[in-house]
Amino acid sequence: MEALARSLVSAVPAIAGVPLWTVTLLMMVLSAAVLLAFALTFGGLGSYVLRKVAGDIQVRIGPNRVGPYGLLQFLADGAKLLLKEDIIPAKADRFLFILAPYLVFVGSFAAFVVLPFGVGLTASDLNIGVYYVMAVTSLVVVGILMAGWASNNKWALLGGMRAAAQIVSYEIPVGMAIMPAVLIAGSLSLQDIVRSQGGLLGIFGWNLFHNPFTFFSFFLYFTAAQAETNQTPFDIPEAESELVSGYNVEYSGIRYAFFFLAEFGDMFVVAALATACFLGGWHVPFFRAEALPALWGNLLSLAVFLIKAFALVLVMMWVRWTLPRLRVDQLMRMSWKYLVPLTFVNLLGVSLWLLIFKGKGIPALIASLIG
Amino acid sequence: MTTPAEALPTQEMLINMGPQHPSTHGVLRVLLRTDGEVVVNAKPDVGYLHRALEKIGERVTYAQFMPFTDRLDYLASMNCNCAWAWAVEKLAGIEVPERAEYIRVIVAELNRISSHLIAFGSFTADMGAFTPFLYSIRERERVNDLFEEICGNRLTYNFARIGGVSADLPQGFLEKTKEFLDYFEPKIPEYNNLISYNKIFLHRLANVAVVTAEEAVAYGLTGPNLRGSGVAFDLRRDEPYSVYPKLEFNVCVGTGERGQVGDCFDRYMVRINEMRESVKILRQAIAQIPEGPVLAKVPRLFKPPAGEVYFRSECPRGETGFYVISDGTVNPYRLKIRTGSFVTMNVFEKVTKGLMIADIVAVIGSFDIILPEIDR
Amino acid sequence: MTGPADLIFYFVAALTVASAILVATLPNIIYSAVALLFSFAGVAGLYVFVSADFLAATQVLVYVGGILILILFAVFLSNRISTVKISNPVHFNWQAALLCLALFGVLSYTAVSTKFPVKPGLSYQPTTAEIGELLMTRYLLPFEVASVLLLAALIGAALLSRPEGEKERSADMEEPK
Amino acid sequence: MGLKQYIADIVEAVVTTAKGMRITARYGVDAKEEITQQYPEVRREPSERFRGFLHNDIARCTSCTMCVKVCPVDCISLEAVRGADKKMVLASYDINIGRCMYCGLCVEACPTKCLTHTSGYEKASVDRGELILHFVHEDPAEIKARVAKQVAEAAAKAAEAAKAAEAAKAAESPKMTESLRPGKAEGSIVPAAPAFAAAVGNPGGGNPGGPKAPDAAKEEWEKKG
Repeated sequence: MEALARSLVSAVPAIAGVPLWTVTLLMMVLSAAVLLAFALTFGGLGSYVLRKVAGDIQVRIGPNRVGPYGLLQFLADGAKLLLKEDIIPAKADRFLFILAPYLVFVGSFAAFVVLPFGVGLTASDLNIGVYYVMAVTSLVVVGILMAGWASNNKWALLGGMRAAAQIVSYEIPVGMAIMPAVLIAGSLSLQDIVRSQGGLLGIFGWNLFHNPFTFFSFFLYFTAAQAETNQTPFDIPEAESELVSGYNVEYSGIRYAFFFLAEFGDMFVVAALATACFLGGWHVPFFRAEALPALWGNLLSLAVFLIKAFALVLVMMWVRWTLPRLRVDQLMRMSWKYLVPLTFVNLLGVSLWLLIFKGKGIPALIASLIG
Repeated sequence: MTTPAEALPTQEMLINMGPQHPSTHGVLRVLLRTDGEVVVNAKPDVGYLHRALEKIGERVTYAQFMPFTDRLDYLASMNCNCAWAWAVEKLAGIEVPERAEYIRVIVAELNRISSHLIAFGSFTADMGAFTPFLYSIRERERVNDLFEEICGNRLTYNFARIGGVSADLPQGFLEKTKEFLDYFEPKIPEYNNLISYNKIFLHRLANVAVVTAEEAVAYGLTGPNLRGSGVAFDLRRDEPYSVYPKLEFNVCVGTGERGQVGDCFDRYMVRINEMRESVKILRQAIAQIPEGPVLAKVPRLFKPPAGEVYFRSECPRGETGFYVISDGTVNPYRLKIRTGSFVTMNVFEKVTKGLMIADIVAVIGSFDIILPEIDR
Repeated sequence: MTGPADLIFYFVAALTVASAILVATLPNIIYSAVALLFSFAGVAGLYVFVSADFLAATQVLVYVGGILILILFAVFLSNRISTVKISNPVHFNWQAALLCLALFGVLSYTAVSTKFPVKPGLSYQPTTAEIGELLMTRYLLPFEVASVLLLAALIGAALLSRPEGEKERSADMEEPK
Repeated sequence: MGLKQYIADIVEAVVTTAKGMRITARYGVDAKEEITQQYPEVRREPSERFRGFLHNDIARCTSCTMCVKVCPVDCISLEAVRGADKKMVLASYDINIGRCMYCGLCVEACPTKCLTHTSGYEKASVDRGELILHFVHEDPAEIKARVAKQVAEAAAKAAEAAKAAEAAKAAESPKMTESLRPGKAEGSIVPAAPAFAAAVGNPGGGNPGGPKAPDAAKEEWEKKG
């Protein structure tokens, strides 16, 4: 960010007199605002798409009253949530009750910072990108626990407990499943990981096709990450048919909207991480977006990245409207007995593969055989 | 030696599940004593929907009570209607035209399908899969269309009359029913593929809340809940009434397909299989139905002879029995209704010990209770 | 980049210290835990300032995502924990005060007397690779010992949390064959 | 749990999930499967036997009170007076559709088939009084007064005629001077009406809620139906 600010200052003579840090700060605020706008829009449109997908699958139509094809439904929902009475239960812990939604939202939103949206489109390309995402999403747990406890509602408390247990135990398989991509790229930076998947023709540079283990890694990651973000069929913290609505049962109005947005934000983060780590990120198949002029390259890669990520989000919705929910002990068992061992085996396999074949994937090996 | 767990006793948590809860299928209150997620004790508290139907029955005439049986089990009004009619006919010794009996069986079996569809759909919705619920509603709507054609209402049918049915079948009804059966039959394997044999679903149900055959009999369970425990008892076959003896069908029982006999999955599968059997019965009934009148001559001011009668019939939620005492006037002297769901609640506390909160939902769903029937 | 960076540093440091004080003094133990959250976050921020981004993320992941959750779990699951008298009774012990003072003296002395090596031009270099390499080579033994210790703790916890008299219940939850 | 079982479990989970997802995907993609009707714009035709709101064609009604007697929930209230020609004249005929359970017993009982189910089913209202359908739009008191007047006139006429006849017959039997009893015909036949009207919060049971509003509402639903 600072380097960018420096180049900007040197490029535009009009702002040469402004201190560098002011420009940096302004740019930080600006990129945060852009990301926030994206997250909010995604949350809104995501809810629309979710309902449309639900409608399609359930032989219904879905929202179609507000605006053309119901496209403005999310604005109506947003307005409704804003205008709704904000109810705080009389015996709730007011301070924590108010704090919790923000914490949850911050935890989910902070992950957007490192997502590689395009060739040069990253708010901050941290060199510990993947690790950072894992770290900040753990903030969500604290928020959820707080929400559950502060509501002074036993169902909410149960939901909070479930959420915490679930997120903590699924952090391990998520981390382990994403490791192969890190191993291949030799870096934790998401941009580096994406760049490592260039080369080779078309989609075969993707980590997904690097070797059999990474192929499975993708599915393991996708499963575990859905669980970590409380998506159906792992939505036991919300479980509307058991816990009514879990940790957010007492929330209303805009505070509820924060939970809601955080959920959709998480959805996108999961899809984006899977895209970046396994599906070639912003790489355009059969085309080198980096070679284009900066503006067009960025736009093209942004579009490709979003298409891939949205496709994954769609798959998540599809799963959501198909599967029943696991029970809490089965969920734990699935993590500890299935996902954790499998991801470890997978990691071992990838490591061995990289050791034996000197870091080359199957497509690269075939290519070297031919050429 | 005391283990740390004994030295530091944890306190159990009391949770109210209901009366307002999405998965209690109405206003059922279950008082849960839980140790974390594990339910130590689940005590059902019924009565929030009590409408004194039995007392109403003593106030109104025999014919007037018919609409109230709609409200007994609103998902299977036809069955309850017919059960009441059969009970009163047995009391008064009225001969019912055969065509009327066939019509009753047709609507009752159609209603059994639609009721089991709701049981299936709401159960899967309880399990977290919302989509099968809407599929089941889609099918049920077609049954409702048929019912609307035959009696004019979509939920509270009030179709049977003492001595027959209120109206003959409308033009083309049997063809439409056949059409529906052809449409519906392939949907059952689709449900099975969609969710019944889904691994998650199986894990949620298999071996959960096992009611053994002895327990089921001892607690007086009836209907699919009893058959789910492996007891092949079906009033349509074992205590035949109406034209059921002329129809061929199997009595579906729980087989312990994926766990022990009598678990939630068995009860669930019994309902799925019974829909198939109902289709079979319907096809036969449509083929056999004779021409003729549909209503016996019953005086408008109907006064059955003094006496008492108990009649029970196989409803989708178990045995629905009417115990009627007549003193020879236009009103019953005393009316007692036995319903399947109410009896099922007895065994609820026993089988839910040691389950988890999510299982309670599964148990309620697998018993397929309906609150108006419990509270009457 | 002196002015604003320093300002942010002082802000983060103040946040850390202030929340740490709150952790100790707040009457409600749950608020203490929340204050701890901010304290941890502040420490992570301080790590960022010394260019230890890996450590900062680890701080958040382990302390916020792990330790704090555990503390919250323990607090929430304990009976009547929010009653101040049970959770955070205020006792003044002169022994404790003495001990604290002594400790404070020692720490202050150490802080003042130690000559910290100050690198003039601190460059923000990624440290992750270096940490990884060191863990796998020079500090391999401590690393492995620590993991064995953790494994032992894990097994112990699993054993403890499984009382004997619950055979029936666990049989109930066995998977279907 | 052996390794074989372990792997079989995983495979089963994946396969069954894939099966389910194939089905949902098929419905998701196939737009023909959508069965939702856009209600206010698209309406399904109610069937011929549809039991909607009740309608009484009062021109044909004989005030026999069969419907009132047969109704299990007492939602029909009827007031009639005996007219001059010995036929019953309806003073008021109200059906509380907020109470009606659409069982259709009254329609079946109606001997002249003047009471029928319409196909109307839309009548949301913020006032419970509006849920009472009035089929006689005049003030019952007026009708009663008018009928009483007619009866009285008839009685007077009859009395005159009787007097004339008496005068003619006076020579033979002078003691028959008794007239008809006009007071008796005025009694209402249905005592239940005020009670239920009070229950729905419209004291008086008649028109104090404004005779216009229910009429307009009725016309509306009739138009819709």
